[in-house]
Amino acid sequence: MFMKRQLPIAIAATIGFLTLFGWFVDEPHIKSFVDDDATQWFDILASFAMFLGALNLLKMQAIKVIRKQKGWPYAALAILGFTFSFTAGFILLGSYNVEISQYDDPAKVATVLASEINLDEKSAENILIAMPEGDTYIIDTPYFTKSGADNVVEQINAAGGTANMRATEWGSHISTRGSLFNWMFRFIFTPLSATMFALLAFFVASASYRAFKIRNFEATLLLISGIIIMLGRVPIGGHISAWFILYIVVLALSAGVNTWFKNRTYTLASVVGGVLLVTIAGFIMGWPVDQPAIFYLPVLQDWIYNNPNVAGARAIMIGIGLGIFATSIRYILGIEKSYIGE
Amino acid sequence: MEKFLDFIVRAGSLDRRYIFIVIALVVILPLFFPLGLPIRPTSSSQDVYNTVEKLEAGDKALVSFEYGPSTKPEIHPMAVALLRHLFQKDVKVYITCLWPDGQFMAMEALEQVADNQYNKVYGEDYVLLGYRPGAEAIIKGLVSNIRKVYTVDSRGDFLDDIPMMVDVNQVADFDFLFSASAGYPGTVEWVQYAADPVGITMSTGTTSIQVNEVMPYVQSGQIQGILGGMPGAAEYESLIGQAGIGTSGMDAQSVAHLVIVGFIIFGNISFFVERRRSKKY
Amino acid sequence: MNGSEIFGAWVAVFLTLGIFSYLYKDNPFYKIAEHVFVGVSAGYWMTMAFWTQVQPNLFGRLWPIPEGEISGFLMKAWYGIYNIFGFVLPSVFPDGGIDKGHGHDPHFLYLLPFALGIMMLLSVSSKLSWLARLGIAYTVGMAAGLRAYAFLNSNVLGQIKGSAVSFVDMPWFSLTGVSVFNNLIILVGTITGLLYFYFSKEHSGHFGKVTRVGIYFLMISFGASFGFAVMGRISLLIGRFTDLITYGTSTYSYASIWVLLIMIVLLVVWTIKGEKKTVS
Amino acid sequence: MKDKQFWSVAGIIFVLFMIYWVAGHPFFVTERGVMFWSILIVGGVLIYSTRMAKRGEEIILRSIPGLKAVEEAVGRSTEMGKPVLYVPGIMDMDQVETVAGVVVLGHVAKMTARYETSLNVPVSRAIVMKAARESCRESYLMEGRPDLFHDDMVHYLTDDQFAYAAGVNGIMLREEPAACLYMGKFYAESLLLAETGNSIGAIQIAGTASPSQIPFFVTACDYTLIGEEFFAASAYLSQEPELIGGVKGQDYLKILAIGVMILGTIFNFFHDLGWTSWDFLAYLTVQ
Repeated sequence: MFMKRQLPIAIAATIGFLTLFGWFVDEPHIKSFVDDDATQWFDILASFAMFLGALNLLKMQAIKVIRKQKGWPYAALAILGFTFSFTAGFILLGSYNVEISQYDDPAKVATVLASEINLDEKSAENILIAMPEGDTYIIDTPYFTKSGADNVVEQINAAGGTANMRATEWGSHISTRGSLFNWMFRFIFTPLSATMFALLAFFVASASYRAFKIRNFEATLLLISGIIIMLGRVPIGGHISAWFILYIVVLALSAGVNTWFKNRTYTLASVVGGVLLVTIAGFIMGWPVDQPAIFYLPVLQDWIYNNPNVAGARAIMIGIGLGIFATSIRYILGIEKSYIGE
Repeated sequence: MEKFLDFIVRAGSLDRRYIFIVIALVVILPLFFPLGLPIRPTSSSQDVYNTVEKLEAGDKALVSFEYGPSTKPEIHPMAVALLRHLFQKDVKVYITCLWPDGQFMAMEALEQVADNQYNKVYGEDYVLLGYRPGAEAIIKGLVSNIRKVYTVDSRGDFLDDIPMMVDVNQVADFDFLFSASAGYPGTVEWVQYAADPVGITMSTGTTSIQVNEVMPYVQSGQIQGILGGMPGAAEYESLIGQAGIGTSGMDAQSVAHLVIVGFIIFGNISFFVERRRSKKY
Repeated sequence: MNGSEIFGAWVAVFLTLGIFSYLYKDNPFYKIAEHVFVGVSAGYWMTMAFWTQVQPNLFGRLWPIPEGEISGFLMKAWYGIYNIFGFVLPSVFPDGGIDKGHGHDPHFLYLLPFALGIMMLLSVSSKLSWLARLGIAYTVGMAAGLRAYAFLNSNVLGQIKGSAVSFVDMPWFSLTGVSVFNNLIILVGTITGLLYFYFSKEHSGHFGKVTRVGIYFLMISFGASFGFAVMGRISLLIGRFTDLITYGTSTYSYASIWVLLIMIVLLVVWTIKGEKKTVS
Repeated sequence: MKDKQFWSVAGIIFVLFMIYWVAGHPFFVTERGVMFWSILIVGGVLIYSTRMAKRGEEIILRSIPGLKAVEEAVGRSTEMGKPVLYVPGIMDMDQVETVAGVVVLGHVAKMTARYETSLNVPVSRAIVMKAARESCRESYLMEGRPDLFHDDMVHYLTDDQFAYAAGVNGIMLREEPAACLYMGKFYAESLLLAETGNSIGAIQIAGTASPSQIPFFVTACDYTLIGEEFFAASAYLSQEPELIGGVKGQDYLKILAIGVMILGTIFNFFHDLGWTSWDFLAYLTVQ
């Protein structure tokens, strides 16, 4: 019982106190634990847990396949996908390099090399000659199988050169161009994540279409600040004249007058008066695109971003800060412990 | 009139798939048929351009790649445009990467600009030093001694064997520093640990979301100009007079924003018509 | 351009269009892309975690390459265990020790996270599932301590400091740069916004009016972030389409065009078939 | 001053610390002194208000529509015979938001146990899976329905952000849950989830402390718990005096923060005019 209930709480409390007050202790061991080891331990723990997660995923999908539930062929695909990346990560390296370190007759070795790197023999020969003394030339694209690389090595050796095969080290294969894992990263993983990310462009459009409605004053503010930023940030925003915006503002104000007084004469007067006023001012000032600056989108978006937006964001940040602090204290003191099933 | 209003109301509850199609079209079509909307460089992009213009043939520029595939559309065009400008002026280019994927990005950009467009020679006109893990520590290392961080370049050649590395020992030996950055580690770290302490001229290019974070440094003159997101790249392309991905993207970007705003306005009109009607009945 | 690159381009195009086809509706292509994605990515991150965390940072600390000869019975036994592991999995445990820049002495403290990790794995059996609680407790304790400090520091103190604005030596009104008006906006906005989060009082009467103003500031802020997001997301979409256009060139045997055509045809067939079913 | 025990312990700690300070405070990082006192004061206020609530102080909380709606959403799912989908964010247990999400999940699980509605919790981290299971099991046990609980109601998909989003989208489209709850830490996938949930017509309630994602949830969901509201959720749902006391404590702290802000502005003003030489902002060092 102690191991199951009290021990976890005790661990959370101890580690919590240590990482909270360790910031104030000038002692190398505690310092290195707080700055470095604490999160490192978590990373290691999370990495172990990932195996657990993968097992769960495989189990769920396998059940679907075995019971032939709806959509089971797709579940099989998920298992296949996992098996593939597991193979690329742990079993099949797919990256064997050929290094040429010496040659007697460059022309002979170049014949072999030329066919391997899709160049004419002359250029291949030049590459070899340009190679500095005591240096090695590594063929650009690694070989997928060990025997493939060995085969080339043999050919080069037969042509009077000295070549050897070097397998990419396990561990560095995840970032080496040419390994199976890297192929998977480039042609499966990257396009899939980038495309899911790009779907957002569509969703952002449909969400704004649906949600940006002038329902009440709050929604109107959301809409106005959104549109100003959207237009003010792209080149086209700089081409929209401040006067055009001014006319829109006059119309919007008149709409406000209309709903407020519910009197047609007033509305008409505000529209006509406003338009006249703006037009006269425009002729006097000569219609400059970026004057008056208050109604010029690039300037306006900058002001919104740096002032009201900062105020709103700051209020949220302070709230979040207090919330996280209070919640953390509850976990450290063990007031809230349902995350381990208490 | 009644029929027209009817249409508007019905269009208001539009299936969102029509919106998707319109968005896809306004993004794709300008890529094939550029509209050539005029691009007006902002003062901060102009500053970057002027700074590079001041460099002379043979000057040394350090360019750092700090982005990956996910932010490539925003940063890559500006990196390419800047390299074009540098090579055009025969400036020697040294490239470091603080992000692991940055190296792949740099290789791609160099292949396109240095090898295929300007026929520059590796080791004499440009060198790719490659990626080293360590974030700020790497920047601090470069400031004190480059050879401490890099003994070999990305191709495995010893730094001492590379002709253009002669007499290049620390950040202070460069004439210009550019950071193409999508986050941490990036522009802010370069300012704090390199540009400020050493006093080297520095410019930067960042994602649009980061601009506001970096802007204070630009205003105070710690950074000479900033290119913000794809629009920044487009402005730079127009300055050097070589249209690229940024420029062709800008038409799509502008039109897409206009269309989205159009959708919002249309949605509101139909919303009003509908509300009016429901009040009447 | 070698074969694996061209094949890769075809795979990439198929998966890209498969995900995009979701915009039409849920369909077999999306299901294929989705399931492949889930499976591949689970394996991808597991591999990354193992080769970037467990192997270098745990095993690399427990069994670094020793300096000189191993002496002492305990150390010999310790590296004896390592050799047994190395016999089974030579790629993970290379001869002599793991050199990942963690010095030459084993960090025995790292046996603790090792033990927690093993317990996590053992908890797969339902009888031992409580063992996972220790790891969870460690994680939550660590998170609570570290985040409590960091958030109180930068989110609360830092922002309070930022809100204590200045009103001296600046113009009364200016849109660009600082001004008394702008600073007043920031101060009022922050205070009213914060009062919106006041829980132990109903938001009515005068207090309600104040919190109302707070909501206005929150809304402006939300609108601004939304506008920014639109911009970044559209750029990403442009990037995706330029990739597809590249893959549609002759170098990649027109992969985009072929896959797109075939997919559309199959989707039309699939839709018509589906409609017939619902009619009958 | 009603809680003698609290004040005596606080006094003892203060005196002990003063002795330590006068004795030369070895091993203490002096530059972080402001933070140290802040933690003590903020922590003290929270503990004090928690104790007061436990002793029976009455606290009225304003209503939060999003939290009232949670029970409605579960109820509606029951009527429609459809499952409830719960997403505890995409980050691991090292984020406080995720832990808060798992805690709220416990309360939601109690409701689904009571209403006998099926609950589906796809997660993106294995440690979260473990914790969420423990929490759900306990909830079903407390409601006396351990028969309805099975381990796989909480299941792992993948660690990857967008693959997880794709997987959850798939679940939404095929199982058509009547209620989708998103409570935790979210990034760009927030809108993918919320828009899909919207397209299947589910009631959606979100709660998050990721400032950049709140706007998307506000526009696409029916209810959103904004920032601090999300951390207050577990107090609201459990109605335990200890937790409600903590919320009250947070309110005291907000007043304190506003006070410091205004005072700081005033001091700053005097300093800028040269009336005082004491620079308040320099004193409020943040390290």
